[in-house]
Amino acid sequence: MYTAREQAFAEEVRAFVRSECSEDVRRKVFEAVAVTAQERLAWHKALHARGWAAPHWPAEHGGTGWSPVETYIFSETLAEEGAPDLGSFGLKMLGPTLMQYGTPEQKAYYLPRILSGEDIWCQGFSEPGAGSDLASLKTRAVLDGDHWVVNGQKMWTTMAHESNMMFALVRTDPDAPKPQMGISMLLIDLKTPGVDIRPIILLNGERTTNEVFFDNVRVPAENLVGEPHKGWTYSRVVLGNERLSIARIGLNRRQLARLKRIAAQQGLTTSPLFRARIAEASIELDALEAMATAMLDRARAGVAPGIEANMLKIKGSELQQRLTRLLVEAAGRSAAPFGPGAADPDRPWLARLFKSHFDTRVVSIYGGSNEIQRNIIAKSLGFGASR
Amino acid sequence: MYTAREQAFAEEVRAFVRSECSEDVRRKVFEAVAVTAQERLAWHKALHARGWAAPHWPAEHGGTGWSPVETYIFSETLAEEGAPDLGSFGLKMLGPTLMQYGTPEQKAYYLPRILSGEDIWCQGFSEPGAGSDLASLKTRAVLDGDHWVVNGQKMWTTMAHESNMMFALVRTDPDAPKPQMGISMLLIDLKTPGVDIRPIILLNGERTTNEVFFDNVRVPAENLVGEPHKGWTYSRVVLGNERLSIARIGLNRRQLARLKRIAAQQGLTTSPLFRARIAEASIELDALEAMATAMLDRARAGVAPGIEANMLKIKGSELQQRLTRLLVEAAGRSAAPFGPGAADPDRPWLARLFKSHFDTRVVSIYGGSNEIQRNIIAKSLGFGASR
Amino acid sequence: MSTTQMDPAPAQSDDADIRALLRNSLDTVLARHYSFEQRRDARENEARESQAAWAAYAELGLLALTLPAGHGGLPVSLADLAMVVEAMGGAMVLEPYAPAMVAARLLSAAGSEDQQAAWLPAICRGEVRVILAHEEANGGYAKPIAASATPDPHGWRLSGRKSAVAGGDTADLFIVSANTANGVALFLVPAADLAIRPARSFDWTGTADLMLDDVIIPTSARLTGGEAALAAALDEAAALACADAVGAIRAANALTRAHTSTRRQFGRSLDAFQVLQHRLVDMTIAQELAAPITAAAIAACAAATPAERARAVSAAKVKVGEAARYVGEQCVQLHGGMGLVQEYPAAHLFARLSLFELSHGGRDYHLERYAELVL
Amino acid sequence: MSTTQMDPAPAQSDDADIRALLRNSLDTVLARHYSFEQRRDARENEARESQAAWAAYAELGLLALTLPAGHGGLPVSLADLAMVVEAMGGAMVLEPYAPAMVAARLLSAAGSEDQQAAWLPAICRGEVRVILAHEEANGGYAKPIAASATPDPHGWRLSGRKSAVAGGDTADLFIVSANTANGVALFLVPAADLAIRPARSFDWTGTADLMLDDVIIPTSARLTGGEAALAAALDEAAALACADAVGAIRAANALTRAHTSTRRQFGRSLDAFQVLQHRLVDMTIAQELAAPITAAAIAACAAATPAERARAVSAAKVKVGEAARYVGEQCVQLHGGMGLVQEYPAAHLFARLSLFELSHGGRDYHLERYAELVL
Repeated sequence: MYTAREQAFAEEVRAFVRSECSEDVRRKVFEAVAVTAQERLAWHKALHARGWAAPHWPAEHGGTGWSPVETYIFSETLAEEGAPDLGSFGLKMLGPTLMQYGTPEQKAYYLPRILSGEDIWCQGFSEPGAGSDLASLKTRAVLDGDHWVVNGQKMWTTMAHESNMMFALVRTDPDAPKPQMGISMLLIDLKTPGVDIRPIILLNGERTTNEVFFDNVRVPAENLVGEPHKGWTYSRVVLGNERLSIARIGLNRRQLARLKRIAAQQGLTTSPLFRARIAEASIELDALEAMATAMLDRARAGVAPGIEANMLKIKGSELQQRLTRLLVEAAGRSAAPFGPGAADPDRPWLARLFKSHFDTRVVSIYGGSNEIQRNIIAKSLGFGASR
Repeated sequence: MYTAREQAFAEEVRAFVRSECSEDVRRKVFEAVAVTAQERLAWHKALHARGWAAPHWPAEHGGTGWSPVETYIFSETLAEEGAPDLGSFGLKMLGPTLMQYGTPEQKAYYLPRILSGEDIWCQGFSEPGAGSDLASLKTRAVLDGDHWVVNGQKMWTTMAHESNMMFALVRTDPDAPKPQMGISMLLIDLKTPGVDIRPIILLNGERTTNEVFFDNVRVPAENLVGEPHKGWTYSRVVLGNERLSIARIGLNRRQLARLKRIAAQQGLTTSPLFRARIAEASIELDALEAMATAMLDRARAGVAPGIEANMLKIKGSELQQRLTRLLVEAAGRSAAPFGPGAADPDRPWLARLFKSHFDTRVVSIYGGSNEIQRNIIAKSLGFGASR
Repeated sequence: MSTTQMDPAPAQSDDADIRALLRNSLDTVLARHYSFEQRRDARENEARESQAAWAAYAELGLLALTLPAGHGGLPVSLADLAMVVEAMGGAMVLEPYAPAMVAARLLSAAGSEDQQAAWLPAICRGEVRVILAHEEANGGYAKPIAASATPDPHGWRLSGRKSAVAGGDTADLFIVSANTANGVALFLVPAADLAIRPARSFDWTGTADLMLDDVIIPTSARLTGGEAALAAALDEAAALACADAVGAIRAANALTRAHTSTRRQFGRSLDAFQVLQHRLVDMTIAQELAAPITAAAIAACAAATPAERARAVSAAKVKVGEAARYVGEQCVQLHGGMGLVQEYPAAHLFARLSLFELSHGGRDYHLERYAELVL
Repeated sequence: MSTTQMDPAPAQSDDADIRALLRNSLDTVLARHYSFEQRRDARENEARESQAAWAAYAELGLLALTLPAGHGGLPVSLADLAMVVEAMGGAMVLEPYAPAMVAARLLSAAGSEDQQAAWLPAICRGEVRVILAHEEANGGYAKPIAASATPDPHGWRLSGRKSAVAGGDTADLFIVSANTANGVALFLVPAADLAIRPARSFDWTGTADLMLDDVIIPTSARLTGGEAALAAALDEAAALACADAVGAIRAANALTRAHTSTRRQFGRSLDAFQVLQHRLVDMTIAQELAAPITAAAIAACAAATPAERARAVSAAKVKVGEAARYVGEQCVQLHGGMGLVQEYPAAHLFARLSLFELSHGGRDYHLERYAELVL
């Protein structure tokens, strides 16, 4: 799927990861062990030093000026090689949005800080009553002098506890004719008084997400992105970024390799039924890769990804779930003991399999659930439009 | 699943089929070869002579007075043994409806003729624009003196060409406040002038269904079933009959046996993957049988089948489709040559496999498609009812 | 037609009155000890389970069900026991009730009169908890086992490992399977004599690995019954696990229905969307198929030939496994983020159903065993 | 990452202009000869196919595609040929275009210069139709074949049977695979020398069983190439069949969308129901996955090692097979009764897609071959 030049580039990236990202950290990623915030930051700084922290950004903002295809190769190679994910919120979601809609001051101040890892961002979109249906959000912001005063609650705020900044959707015009018309996007310093971040503990005992409460939080008026009441439009742009990598080919290749390794260790590569299951998953990945390649070909020709990105989101997330389910199936009941201290010293990876299985349940829920994705595709194809 | 007494009864039925239904005809059924109208009638008469033509009818109308469980055992044993199906329209659908809603004259005249096979009925419900949505039917009947004058078109009229009578839904009140309120049920002699039966040929070249056109067809007023404009209610009753046998356990057992036979002939019973597919289908059948048994237990206790019958319809039809697909898969490309004359003399059954595969596509469409079945279950369970 | 005769009813009970009585006491004890919050609290206090609950089970006679009356048991039918297990699955109890009952039944089926007299009364009273330790590493459910028992001047010498034994962390007594020169035999071994690595399973129930490092046990520790009794116990364990899963499936469906009927999106309740309605229908169908085939497996364990029993149990394990997977996954999916948090039952039901799928032999094992029996 | 290099492009063509030209002529000939009604009429006149259509293919040069220019061929890329095959799948052409092209390519790859000179020009002109006869009974796609070739004073003696050979009913010339003492060899045999049992397949295309009852053929009938050339041809045949299926899948989706957007139920168009919308989305996704993996298989046939080619082709066959099954079944389901009748294309598409699944090795064969290559 790559040209010779692209292949050479992939090798350059591969060599960089292998020399600059610690073997320890990469092993953690391969084995689905959580990487610490420090480890992630160290890798961020290594990339930044090389000028590769935000390859998809235009050169004027400190990006590389790479083509979409090179950016794709870069991110998939990183995933294959076990480099930790830097997180999407600052680099992939807010950054490009600010470039498009931010004030000159916002660009000058925030973009370099995103690039360097000085600011770590989280996204304040979801609320207790507004997940897939963002337009029904209730957190309010009222202008008081030169500050917006924010009250309300965000939920499912991934990584808020490791972030210092949040870009949030807030209701600034409660009387707008349509619910999505009265929403603005605010940049909120999480150290402001009145911000209360509370953990949401998942079944596996991990804190990756949070509730964030706002009690008369005062946000400088200049922290409003773009125009007031246009936050809904900006949020669509935010969520529309990162589309070329949406099928997570590199991540899935890594999980498939892990599955083969564990199946071999469990003596399952001679089981005809289990062999067939691995083959099915591997073929699904080949098919997704072929489809992603076709999307890349169109990107090379300047065609931005359309609903095929939504399709890849659906199938890529389903494959992630299939692969991690096969991982626990390969282990069988031996995967039961869980968490730190439970590990069989001979096979320490056993105690982490359920975590992978459990963690991937979320990939068909977040970023617009797979049901919502299908609604979007149906609408885009005009189903039900003829009356 | 049967008591000892029930088991003995099943054996009695089995012995009867083996002695009274010609070996030739039974072999046709086993091999999915079409049975002729004459052969079907001969078997009908044999059952009638034994008093078993309509076991589910009450004794006063010539039935057996059997319990629902005995009736179930009877019909499933017949299916297992390869007795041809007598058709449901007269015996299972119209008969019980007339008993409940027919005039004394209708009962006295029609029921014995259904029982003896003298009248063969078809059902005139569907129309070109009204399949699952029967309420939108357009065929009209206008009272003119002591006759209803019928105009319009029925479609998908199964076996109309081998029938002499039709029970039809017709619109008798075009001004009714709701579309389903202006419908009546009429008994129509298909030899009446103005009736035109035209074949619908399916892909496999068979004529099992028809279009029926009505051009000023005069039907005696006394042929209206029950009260005028209540046809909608009666049609629900008609379609609600035959619910205990809806999972087609006996038929599926027969197809499973056929699959095992063919898999063995094709050398596939040593293929681990194909063995697993057969096991999955067989387990599905065991599960359906266990569920049907639970329904029988409730029937023994006097509880009529509820939405579990709709569930069995869905899963039973899906299993029929799965089994016939496995049949063609077992044959592989050897199943390609099709129709009379195409048969490999060494393996004549090959040329009939696709017919089974194709024929079963309809079982998830007719009698309320599986989509409609799920709507019915959802409504019955109250989904979406809380506002 | 299955040849399994569920009728006439087993001699002991299957009696509607006993069942209703049992069901009532069970509901009372689960209501008292197994609210979702109590379960969490027990867990957070680093107790892996509620001691009070086990005592309450004993008091109600639940630990004596199906065991011989002469040794303190209550001879009800296996179907009655399955009903209790199903209810416990729905409440997601943490104690190893079903595993302990399987082991006690194995002791009553394969133990000598002396062995039964020595242990069963205390088991029924809840004073001794017995657990069967059979499965070994590499997911080897019923594969040839590696643990061995060799004659020793003092009796038998056991070596090998048992892996992820459900309830092994709190057992007082184990029945351990091991190879001898004359095939597989079963041995009673007090927990105190063994090296045990206790752990929590991902569904919060307890588990343990057992290290049999040349453990010496007396001759009298060997059970009379061997391979056949073990096979019956393994099938019973799988069938009762199906009952537990059916309880969890019902609970997951009820939870999901409640959520989708109250949670609103785009101005409508979630369960007003046709796609989700059909999903909920399919979840219900999965449940309605899982329950009767589990009942058939339980009936076969009570009354059928070993081959019929194996067929019925494998069919149930495969079919209930499908239902567990589908309902567990969709329960999480339809809850959205709420389906993943520790403070809400959905993720716990998903975890319990996931562990069910992995235990007592996976889908492939049972498909292959079933195929062997019908082809 | 797949290691398949689709780039740089194959030397001959892959040229957008040629492709557009081809596509245009193709659309013209299919529009002229392959309306659904014309297809039916051809069939009803007891001709299994349209003679006029084959002549038109020849006239347009379609029968010369990818063949050597020196023998009357048009050296375009395999991807160009696949594009033609896909269009023919969408129009459900009855003639064995892809099988004839596979056999002609095999002749050009494995035939001596004399053999090529003797046959290829007539093949390109549409005067001789050549077909590869390989598969035997019991669905034995690539199993060890039973047909044998033994030396005879006059050349070779062929015995055995070939089963359900696509296009075998109208072939003039066969390439027959048979075992010799030194492995599988390929032989050119005129149809006139063989006993042939022609038949119609259930999708209305032609097929035949060949009875090789001690057929004597001259030494010169043996092709130079053997097993490796045959393996390449079988993979090409499977990959081109995938292209045909992709065409039929596109047609089935278009037909179903048109139907569901016009047909009304309960006062709304069918495609306004959310459940059917999601079904249509999944049908579209199946198509969008099937097309690129087919392209990858075609590319691998053109340029990869035998192992890479086998992997890519098996992956495509499995994945396109899934799509064919799902789209074919749902096309019928969403049409209701209309999906089954002879007078409407839906059932024909279902039949064509069903036959695709059964041909060139079923799902299990390709899953096993793929597993062998990646595990």
